[in-house]
Amino acid sequence: MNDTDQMICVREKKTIRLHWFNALCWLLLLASGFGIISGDFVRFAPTFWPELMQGLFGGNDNLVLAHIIVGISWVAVFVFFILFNFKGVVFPFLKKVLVLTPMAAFKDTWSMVVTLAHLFGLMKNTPVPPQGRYNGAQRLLGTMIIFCSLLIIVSGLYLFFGPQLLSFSENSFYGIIFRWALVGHASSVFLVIIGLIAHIYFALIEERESLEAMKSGNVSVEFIKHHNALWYEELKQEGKV
Amino acid sequence: MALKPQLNYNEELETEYSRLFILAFPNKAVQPFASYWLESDHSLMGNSTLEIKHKMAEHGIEVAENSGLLPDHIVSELEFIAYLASQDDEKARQTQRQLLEQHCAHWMPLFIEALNKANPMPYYQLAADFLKQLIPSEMKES
Amino acid sequence: MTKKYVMLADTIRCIDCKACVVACRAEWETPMGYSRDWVKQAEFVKEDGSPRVMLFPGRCQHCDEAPCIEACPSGAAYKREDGMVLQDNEICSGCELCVPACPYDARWLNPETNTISKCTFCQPRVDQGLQPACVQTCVGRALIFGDMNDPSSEVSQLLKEKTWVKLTTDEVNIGPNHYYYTAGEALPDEVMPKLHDRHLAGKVMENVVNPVGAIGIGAMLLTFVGAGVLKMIGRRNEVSTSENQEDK
Amino acid sequence: MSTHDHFDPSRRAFLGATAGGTALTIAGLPSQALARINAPHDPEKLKETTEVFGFCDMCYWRCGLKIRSRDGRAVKIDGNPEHPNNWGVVCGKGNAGLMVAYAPNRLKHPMKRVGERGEGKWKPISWDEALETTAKELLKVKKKYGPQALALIGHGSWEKPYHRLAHAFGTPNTTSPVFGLCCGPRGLSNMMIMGRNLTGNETLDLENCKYFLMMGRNVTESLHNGETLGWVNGVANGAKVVYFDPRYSITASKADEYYAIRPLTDHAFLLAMINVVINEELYDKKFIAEYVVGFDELKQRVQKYTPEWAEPITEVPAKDIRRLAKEMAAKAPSVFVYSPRRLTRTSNDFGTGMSITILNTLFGVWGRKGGVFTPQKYKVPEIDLPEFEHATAHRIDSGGDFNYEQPEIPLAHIQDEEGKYHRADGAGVMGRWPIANPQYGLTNEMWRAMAEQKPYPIRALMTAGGNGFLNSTNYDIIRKALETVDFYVASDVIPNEMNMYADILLPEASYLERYDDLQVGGAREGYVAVRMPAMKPLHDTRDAWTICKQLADRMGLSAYFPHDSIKELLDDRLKKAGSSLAEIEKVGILKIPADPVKNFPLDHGGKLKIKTPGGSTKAELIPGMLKQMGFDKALDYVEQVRPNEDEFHMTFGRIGFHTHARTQDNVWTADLMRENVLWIHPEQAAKRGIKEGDLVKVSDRKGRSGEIKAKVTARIRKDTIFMVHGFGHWDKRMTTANGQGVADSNLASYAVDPHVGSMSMGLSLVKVEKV
Repeated sequence: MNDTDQMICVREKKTIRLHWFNALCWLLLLASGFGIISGDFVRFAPTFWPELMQGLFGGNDNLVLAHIIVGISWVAVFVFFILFNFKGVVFPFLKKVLVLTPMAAFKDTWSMVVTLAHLFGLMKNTPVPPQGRYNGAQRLLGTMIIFCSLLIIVSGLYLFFGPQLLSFSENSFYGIIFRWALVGHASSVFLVIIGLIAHIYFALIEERESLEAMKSGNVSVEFIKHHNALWYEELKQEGKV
Repeated sequence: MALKPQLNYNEELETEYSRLFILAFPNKAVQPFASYWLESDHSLMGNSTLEIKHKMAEHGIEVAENSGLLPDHIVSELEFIAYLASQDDEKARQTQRQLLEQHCAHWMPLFIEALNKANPMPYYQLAADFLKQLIPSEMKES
Repeated sequence: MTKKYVMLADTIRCIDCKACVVACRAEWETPMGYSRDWVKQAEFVKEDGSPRVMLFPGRCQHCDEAPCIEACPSGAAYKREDGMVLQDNEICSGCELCVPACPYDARWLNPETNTISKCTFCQPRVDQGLQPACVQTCVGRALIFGDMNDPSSEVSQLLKEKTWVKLTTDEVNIGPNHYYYTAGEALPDEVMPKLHDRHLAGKVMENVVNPVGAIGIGAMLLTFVGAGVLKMIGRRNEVSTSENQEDK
Repeated sequence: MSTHDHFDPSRRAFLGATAGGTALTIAGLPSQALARINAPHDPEKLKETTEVFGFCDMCYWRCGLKIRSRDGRAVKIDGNPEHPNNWGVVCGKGNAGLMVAYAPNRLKHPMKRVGERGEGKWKPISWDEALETTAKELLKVKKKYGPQALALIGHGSWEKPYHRLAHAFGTPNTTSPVFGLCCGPRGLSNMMIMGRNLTGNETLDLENCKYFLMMGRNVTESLHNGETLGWVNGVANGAKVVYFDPRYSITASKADEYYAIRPLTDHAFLLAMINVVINEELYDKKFIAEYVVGFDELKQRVQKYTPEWAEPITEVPAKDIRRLAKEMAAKAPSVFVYSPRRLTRTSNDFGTGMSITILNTLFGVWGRKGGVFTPQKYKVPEIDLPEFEHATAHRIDSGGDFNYEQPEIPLAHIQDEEGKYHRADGAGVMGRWPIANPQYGLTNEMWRAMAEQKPYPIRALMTAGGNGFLNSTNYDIIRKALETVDFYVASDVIPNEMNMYADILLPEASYLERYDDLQVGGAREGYVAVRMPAMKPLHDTRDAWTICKQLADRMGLSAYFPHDSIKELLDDRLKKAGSSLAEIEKVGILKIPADPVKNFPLDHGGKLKIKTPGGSTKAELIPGMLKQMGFDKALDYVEQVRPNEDEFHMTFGRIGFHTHARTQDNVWTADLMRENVLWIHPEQAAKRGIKEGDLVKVSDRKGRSGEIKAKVTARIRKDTIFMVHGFGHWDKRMTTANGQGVADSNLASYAVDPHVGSMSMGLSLVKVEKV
């Protein structure tokens, strides 16, 4: 068939730029963030890292400042993007990616399990159910990242601005929130990292084409047909392919 | 019927002044110093006093040495605010705003409350009410 | 040679006059209700029924393995090369994770700065060549401060001359640098360190979030490294199969 | 590392159990090793300060100070390492001196009373009006009743100009509580026997002493820095400490031997000691032969006071008394019987004091290393003044302080031939209290004279510091006195119960805000020290000298205050001593170095110079002057009161971080101890159902009482209760101290020592019940 070689544009340039901006921010935030946490009881990174980062920035106060500047820029860019592209990009994206009902979650988890199993040559006889624009794993990951990011933003803002704007000595609750914000901040970051590992693996190893798609915005129709059968149907109905 | 001889009004006022602000007898002191309300040990001439002193110095004024007043005495502070209000430059306005929002607002309400509790004579009651009005209204204006 | 600052407290010379406490308050303008140092009076009845009083001037013990430093997320609590456990006010956010970690209760949240306050061995004074305020004012000269690594220092001499003890137990022995002399008398329970504790959030961070995060990340890496390896093997097989086919 | 395992076992166990394999660490997981982040930090910097010299005013020891200021504000009080009163150390209350200056409650403006006296209604007035009124009122009294109708009561280092003003005014009635309420009997004992006085800054060679026999000298809590440090050094140098006190004080905790002696019976114990020392020939024979008279007579007199006699009285075992005497003799002359600072306790304090002096003399401790040293004096002449009008008022103030020398015993009548009056309190007056020191007078008797207007009218009162109520014990007398006088002017830094009664209140600058007259002292070194202001006065206050000078000017007495300013006065005095104000301001203190030959003449082949008030050049074990007056009976033991089954001896004393009744309203010292508590033995507490912290009622036989919290402790005898002195303020202006604890002075006895006229505060017996 002729249309197997057809490339279609699935992403606008601004979305692609946002993705890579996001990736860069994450890289910077993870690098600085793991450099900030110092005490052995709470630290995750090996000692050389905070030492390197804090040394590089001339003290943790500067590193924290850098972290929050990147963090706020990250949030700000997203906020602007959402404001200006809500209808065009964000809302459709959210609609496709958010997993909000238990049934959807079950279905997505099932397809993710099957996909993962196939990686190891298991469950070969069980086909992956047909997927939409985003497959089950992507949808789960996306949903998780969205919620974790919200938690990271809120807790991060509190961790930085809480001590500056509130008098912790006046109300012990402020400190309690701070300590749990720290827990929330760290655990959501870990969750995201865990997801990111899979995300990066699939992009780099399993599905190089999707990486290309994140560079150019174009995907071959064949790829869609193979991986995202439901989406293919959709596109067909819309007459895009 | 003879009129009851009245105490000299000034003397009465002075006595009341000293009862309220100097001796605070037999009530608890209505200390007219910012430092008293802002320092944890209620000491006078605390860091808050120095802040006011420095603020005044920035505007080229200081409390007259023979006045017996500290820079953060309510009278000194109100005079300072009045002085700032009379100046027509941005810096004075800014200082005034800062003073009211970050300083006066932290202690004058406590002072007024204590003054009200001490059952002052009408004159000082009036002053307390006026002060109460002044603080928020000044803040709104600036 | 690096310095190692230590504090000696000769309890025989201490008279509980609180000079150290007030001097510290004046020097560092500590708010009322808080103090960086203290004198504990241990009052008890001996076996023969006679009363006994022992006096223990105290402050941060500037431990070698200070749990406060380990509990501090931002690195505001740190130990200087010369042994002083210090608090960087620029960094400290006042989260109090370090407060219950200290077995000697030496840390508290300063309501004026909203950062953690503690004894610094008067680091700013010592850096200028002065004695700590408490040592300078000590009426019985019960407090002696100095560099243990300098063999000619008063503390080195005294450490050699007498038998000094530290406030440690089997459970809590974290290398305090505060020595006490009691002329051989046993240390009363009142002055011994508590088994340190941490805020629940700190415990969750240490014992749940970090390990689970580590396991999760590790497991993911393992999974996908494994998957990658499998895929490579699969490719190689494919390649060799096709080669075989070509050969044929 | 092993220690780390100890203190956090959970950490490893958890990881070990959950990790399940070492593979996980490949992700760069935190290693087990405690590795600390080595990151850059900006250490705190010490803020810049300027320094001036001064001497302390928080108690009457007056340590040398260096006061740091920043931004026109004193921020830290340090000790002056050169000052022999403290060698650079400063106690808790000394450090808290800042809060005297910054106290919100201090007196800030001159005030005039407008309500009833003592009612507390005032109006602020100008200094001019305050001084004008004071001068006018004093002159009115002088005109109507004569100059002797003014009484001056001082207490504090600023009192000197007031005494001068009073003397210039022409009254002999100036008094300080230090004699009649505190050290009188002990100073007098040494004076009568040795012609020397050991109060003031004690001339004891504490560092080198080998044996302290301490008769309730609670040197760690009634502390004076230099003295306490000297004693601690002595103890650290290996001196033996034997401590007697009904209460196990902190000093007791430092002692090798502690005896909970029965209250009021020190004299009996000391007499038994003398008995043993004499009978077993433990005394310094050479010293006795060369420097002492009256030995044989004393020997006769003490024969009846055997240790076996003393045992049931004192509850100190006779065998211990013998042993202690022998031990002490073995270490003599580097020993001494350490007298309590305040010796106004029993009905025969004078006898107690003399026993102490006698024992010290028998051990030959005078002028010996480890004993009592001979001080040196820096000669700073007084300014030239006209003669004081009144004969007995001639005060020998050769130093910046008072001199304790005994002037000649004056005449027997109230009015002498020249028509001038003797002291109204009877100090130094034949037929009344002839041996009481008229330099200081008997403050307790002065109050009585004012209250009763006897022997002649006292119509005006001036007080400089002090607190008649809390330092004395008969509130009725004091209240009556304050209500009786025509005019009362008070000057002080802080408000208190006494100055509440004033007609004119003169607020003084605190000691951190002013110059004062020089401190001239005698220690091993002779010295003169200066007090400089560390900041400008915060309030509308003036220093004592300026107040007195301005009053003198208004009363035509300018000749007694010839300088224009206190600085001129200081410069004048220092120039006479070969220095200048500018010079002393640089160093704070000028000293004559310690000289062992002068301090310890008997160790260096020198001689001891003795001149007793009785004119003897040898120590009089039984002073001739006392015999003439029949006062030598004070040497004999007088039976003391004993409590009934349900009663206690009422005792009180000091704590290291409060001074008398002056520091309870100081925010920093109050933070260390806000209220006093009643010490009671656990057995007695159990009998009354009293638990730690319970509110109890203490009441004496006169019906005076107070409510106070209980401290149940084995640190006190079963027949005794104790409370810290100076609490229980009721002046509402003292917002911190008001209503905290109980005033011990309102429970202490107001009996009077029959020989000296000083108070016998310890005779009070009280009952305790749970409220």
